[in-house]
Amino acid sequence: TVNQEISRAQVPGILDVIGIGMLGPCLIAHGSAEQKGRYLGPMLHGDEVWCQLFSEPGAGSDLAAVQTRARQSDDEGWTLNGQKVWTTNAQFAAYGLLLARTDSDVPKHKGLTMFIVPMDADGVTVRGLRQISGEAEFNEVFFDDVRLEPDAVVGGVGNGWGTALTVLMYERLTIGFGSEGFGSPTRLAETLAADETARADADVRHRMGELITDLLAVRFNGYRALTALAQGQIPGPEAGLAKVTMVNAAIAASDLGADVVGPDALEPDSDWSYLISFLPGLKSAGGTESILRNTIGERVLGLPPEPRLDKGVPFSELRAIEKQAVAR
Amino acid sequence: TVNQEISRAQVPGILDVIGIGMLGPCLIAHGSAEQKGRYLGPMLHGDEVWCQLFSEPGAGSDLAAVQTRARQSDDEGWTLNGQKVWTTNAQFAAYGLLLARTDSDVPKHKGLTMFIVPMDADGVTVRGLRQISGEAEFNEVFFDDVRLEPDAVVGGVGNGWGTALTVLMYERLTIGFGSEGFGSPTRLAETLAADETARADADVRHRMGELITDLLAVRFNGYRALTALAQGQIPGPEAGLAKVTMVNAAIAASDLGADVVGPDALEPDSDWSYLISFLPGLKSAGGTESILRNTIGERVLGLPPEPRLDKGVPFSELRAIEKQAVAR
Amino acid sequence: MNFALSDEQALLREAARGSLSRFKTVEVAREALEQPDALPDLWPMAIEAGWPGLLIAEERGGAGLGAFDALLVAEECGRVLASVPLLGALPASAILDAAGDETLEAVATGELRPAYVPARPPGDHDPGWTVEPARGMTRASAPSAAVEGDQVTLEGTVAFVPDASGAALLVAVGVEQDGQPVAAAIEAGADGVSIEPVMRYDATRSLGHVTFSGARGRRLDVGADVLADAWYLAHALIAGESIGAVQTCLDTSVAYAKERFTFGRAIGSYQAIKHELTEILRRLENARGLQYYAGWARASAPEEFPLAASAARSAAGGALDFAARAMINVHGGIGATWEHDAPLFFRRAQLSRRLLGGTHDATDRVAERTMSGVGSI
Amino acid sequence: MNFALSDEQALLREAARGSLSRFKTVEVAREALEQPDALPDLWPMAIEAGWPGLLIAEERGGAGLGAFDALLVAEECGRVLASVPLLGALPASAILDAAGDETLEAVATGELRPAYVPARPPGDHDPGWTVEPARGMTRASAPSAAVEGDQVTLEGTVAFVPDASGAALLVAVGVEQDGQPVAAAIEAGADGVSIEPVMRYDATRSLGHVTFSGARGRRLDVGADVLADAWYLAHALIAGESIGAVQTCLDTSVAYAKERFTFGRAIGSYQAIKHELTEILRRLENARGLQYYAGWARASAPEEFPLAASAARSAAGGALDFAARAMINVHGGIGATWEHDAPLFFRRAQLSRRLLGGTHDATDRVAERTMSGVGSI
Repeated sequence: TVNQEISRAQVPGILDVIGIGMLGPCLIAHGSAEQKGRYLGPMLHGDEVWCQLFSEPGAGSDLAAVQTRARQSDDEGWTLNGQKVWTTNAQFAAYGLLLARTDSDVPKHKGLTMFIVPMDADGVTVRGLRQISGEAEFNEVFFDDVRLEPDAVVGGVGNGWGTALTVLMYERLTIGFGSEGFGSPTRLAETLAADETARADADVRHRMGELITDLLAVRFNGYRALTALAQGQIPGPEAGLAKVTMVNAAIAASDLGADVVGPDALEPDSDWSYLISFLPGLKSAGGTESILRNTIGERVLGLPPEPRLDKGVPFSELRAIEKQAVAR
Repeated sequence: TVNQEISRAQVPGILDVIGIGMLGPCLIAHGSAEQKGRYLGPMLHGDEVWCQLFSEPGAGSDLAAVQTRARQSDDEGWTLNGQKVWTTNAQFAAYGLLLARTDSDVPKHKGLTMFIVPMDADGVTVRGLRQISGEAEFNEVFFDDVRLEPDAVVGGVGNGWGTALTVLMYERLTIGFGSEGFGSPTRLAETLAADETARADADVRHRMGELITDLLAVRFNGYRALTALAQGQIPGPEAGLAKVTMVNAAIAASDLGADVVGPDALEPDSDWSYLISFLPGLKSAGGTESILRNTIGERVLGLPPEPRLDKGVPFSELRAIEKQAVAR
Repeated sequence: MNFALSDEQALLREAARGSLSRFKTVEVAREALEQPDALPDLWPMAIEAGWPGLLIAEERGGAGLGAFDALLVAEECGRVLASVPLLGALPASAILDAAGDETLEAVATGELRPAYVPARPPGDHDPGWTVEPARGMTRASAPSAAVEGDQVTLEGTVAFVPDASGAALLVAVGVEQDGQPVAAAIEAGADGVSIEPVMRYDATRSLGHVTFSGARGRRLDVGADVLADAWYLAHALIAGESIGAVQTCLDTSVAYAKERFTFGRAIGSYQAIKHELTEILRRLENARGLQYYAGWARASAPEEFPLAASAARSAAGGALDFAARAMINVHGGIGATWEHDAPLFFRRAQLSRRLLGGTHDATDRVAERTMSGVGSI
Repeated sequence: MNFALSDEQALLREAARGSLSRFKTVEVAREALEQPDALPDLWPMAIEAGWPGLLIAEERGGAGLGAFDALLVAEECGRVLASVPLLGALPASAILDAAGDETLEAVATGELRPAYVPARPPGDHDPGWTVEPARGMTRASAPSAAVEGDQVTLEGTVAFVPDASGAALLVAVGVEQDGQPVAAAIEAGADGVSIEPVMRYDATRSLGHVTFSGARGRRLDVGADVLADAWYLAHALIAGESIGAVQTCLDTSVAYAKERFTFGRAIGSYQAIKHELTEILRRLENARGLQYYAGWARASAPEEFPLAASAARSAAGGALDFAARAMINVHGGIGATWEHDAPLFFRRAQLSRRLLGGTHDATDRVAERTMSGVGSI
């Protein structure tokens, strides 16, 4: 498979996941015929890597609060200024899909537009962002008067929020069903097989049984989702629950593996150390668990939303209101 | 001790807890000299049992939403109409401390007054409310044109909310520290001592160790609270956390005990069956865990409150707003 | 792998829901706590719906359907706490079908109601076949079996056998001196058979302590794999039932959370309630995914069925425990009263988690299977 | 029982906080992950504060304070992740004090830094004295001891010994052929002693694999009770440290939750965040209550100290696990970056839960003590 080839080539295995799993489907749904013709082929063939430029220091869970600005120039092109964070693969990417604010005088969800940004454009700077492990698994990306052509817009000016939601849906599907605990079950089975005391310990066995059950559930719900996709259904927000299950089961697996091995599991070159450092950050990728549960509670179960204090307020006034609240 | 004597006399062991542990301290703090002189002695001696008349079908967690009405008569006495629920010991009680609405035209926390109600007054009807076990551990109490003297008011007209808060603080202290898992640790130790397989099972031991740790913490935090009381400090809302710990540890104990014994633990006359049926209801007594955590988060940690949609709205208009929301 | 309901399966489910809706099963679950004879006999309805022969081959008078179809029926029964003796009958029918037993047609029509007297196969830390003890965690030995030609004589007790009371035929597992399991079909009324009916907390669950004292029956010519399959089938059925019960807990709680107001807001708008309800949904969906796995594995990858059924029971059992308590919590004080439905689902959860080895044993088997390299994790 | 800080204890705590505030301990905890020599030597500060002699009797040059006072100091160190070798020194000093050892004055002044080489006393499913293995769950035997008069010769390895590197004197526990434990004071530089320094994930925690190959030391004349006490004292100290760390996790997270806005509201106004933070508080308060219990029990009811110290470590360990993860969650993505403090507390939590038998072993001992009727539950 492509995945296996990529991992054999020592290129990060998630390369194609973001492009093919999340951004490609969005281009298929919202892109123009020209955009599909130009970008999808090289993306699928792995010739051009893509990255997702959504999150910002001030806009994580509350993604619609992005502050990166794109201003329309006289020639109908755009000028981009701002900063993105938590960008995987920015250092390898040929293109990025970027959510920017194009109108600050309307409520925050309405003034957004999605753009395709060539990562080699003048004014684009990528800086590694070190995570718990010390490795830079993510990047910060800075935009300083970056020029974009008029055809860089995806899905229409002011429609950025709807376009972003498509990506988010596929992101949840991808993180939930695409990764199955990062190989932790196999590692755990090996670790336990090597330790007679652990294997006979009812508490170890119970923890193992619980987390394997969860990971099996994620796998078979993935098949259900694929069956639904094959029948032409679009993945709903409930796919996000698979992400919650998968990440928490992988955390349980790494905790258990390290409990069995002892402090040596925390050595940098141990099977477990990387997972233990990596998973806490992943919990926030694609929206916090709390935001996911809100979305699912409201859109799947039909529960009423939280009262919103930012509804209908022009984006330009929001920051002032918040500052006032902190000062009180 | 008094508790032991009471339980020997086959009277419910919680008798003195509600009166002496919760309502007495409130009378001491807010009652008139006459009220203290008249009521505290017989309460302490166990001659007169008291009950707490706060919760209503439409006012549980949101206690300030009580609808029981007390209207002032020409003679400055009061006429009481309404219904209370979840009342322990109402069938034995000589007096009840009752929270009623005396003004509907002000926001809901402001129009409340606390009263002493003789339970043998005309128009008071007590009806047992069966719980999960089938036993009527609580009662519903109905008030139909019940006449109260002017001196029935405790703490002043319109000050009922503040008076009620005093009771709630002591209630949390009492449920948290007063009960230590309802004897579950002793029962559990006996159950495990009788089962070699369970005693050697690492998972059983781990569950046991966790819940015993919690119950020990409740006990020693109780001593800390007593030390603080002895130094003249009033118990804060954080005492409610002891209730959360205690109830959940007792649930864990009964689940574990029954897992070890098997289905026979669910027989009506088993050691475990009563606890298993009783605890789910107790989780709601004294405010749900969720409301407790809100209160503690706001008052102890200083976190900002939830947005309130009922703030400053006259009580008489609130129900109409809610009905409209459901209809939408 | 097609992991969606076929049109026929959707119809089967609708039909089951329709049949069950003719009875006030939830109300009766409450009444029967005080008056056990308040339970209606739902077997005639099961016969009408064709459930007794669900797993029996068509050429022997059955419907020839698969485990997944049976789980859908179990789910509908669980949804309304209906007391239909399928947990006893279906695993028994699977063993009889594998043996090509003479009673199959009568079993398929429902004329003869069988009950499975379960024995736990090896597959965790225990090397032998064991049964539920009357009390405590120490497992009891399976009844001892003496075989003479076509006859088997059994000696021993199995506690908490589902649907044993009132069954006409017991399909029991005994162990020969060499430790090999053997299956026997024994008339419930035969000499040396005693069935003590017991009720524990959930009146909709008919249980019995079955004692064989030199009881004689027909030997059923099946291997250990068939007897293990019956055990895991029973686990999968408990999972199916539980999934249905969780769905009701969720639906009822969601409806209440939309209607009930505190502090001027519907309680379902608060994160604490909203997240508790999405947690029920998360667990429910996980259990459903594993229900598909169990159904698919029994039909297409039988070597994975023990793992799949154990995982399904583990997930569904945990989901029901959580959902029943959450249903009480969301409803506040009223959810813990006798007249409310929540305690009935709580009773179901409390008993189910402790039947047939319990949810805990199922979780342990998932670990054992994974550690010993069975299953494709 | 007076379960509040005395004025002296409040002063001790303030003084400790003041001393530690002169060092950028948290920043250094990060730097030392890449440059282990970035850690300052805090022993001189500890000497200045009088901590080495905290548990040594006044007549032998110590401060003659109790375990609770030591736990307060540990708590302050944990609050700022300070790398002060008390976990090695204090239990060692308690054994030396009980033995009335000749080195006590030098130990009390801090001139001679001792390290405790721990052995786990019986008291759970193991009947003998055991030590940490280098890897895996199977416990290793304690070093074997041969006693000749006042001399003890030790043979064996103890893995992951706190604060062994750089210590001048090792206070080790060995086991004689008859299974009886014996304590020995061995110069760290003596023949047959090797200490391999190891760092695992948390650079502030100095660890060493200690190997004795016919190493000779002075026999310390103390009973098994004193050696068991040292083990539980180490557990209580880990609890104290953890409580301090949890307090920082809580304070930092609460401050952030008040300042950070999403959807127009401070994130601390959302129930999900608010309840997660109150859960840290609940666990913290529980651990604190048990810290009082441990301090009181060691002074006034030593037969309860094993239960109290085990419970304190169990609660505090669980609290730190929870709090470190919650701190990352509350801070969103930024909480999982190298430059943030949250990962340093997470590293502390990950290592602490696996040291000296681990949090898990402490929880198991609570169960064992309760089941065998020790302690007054």
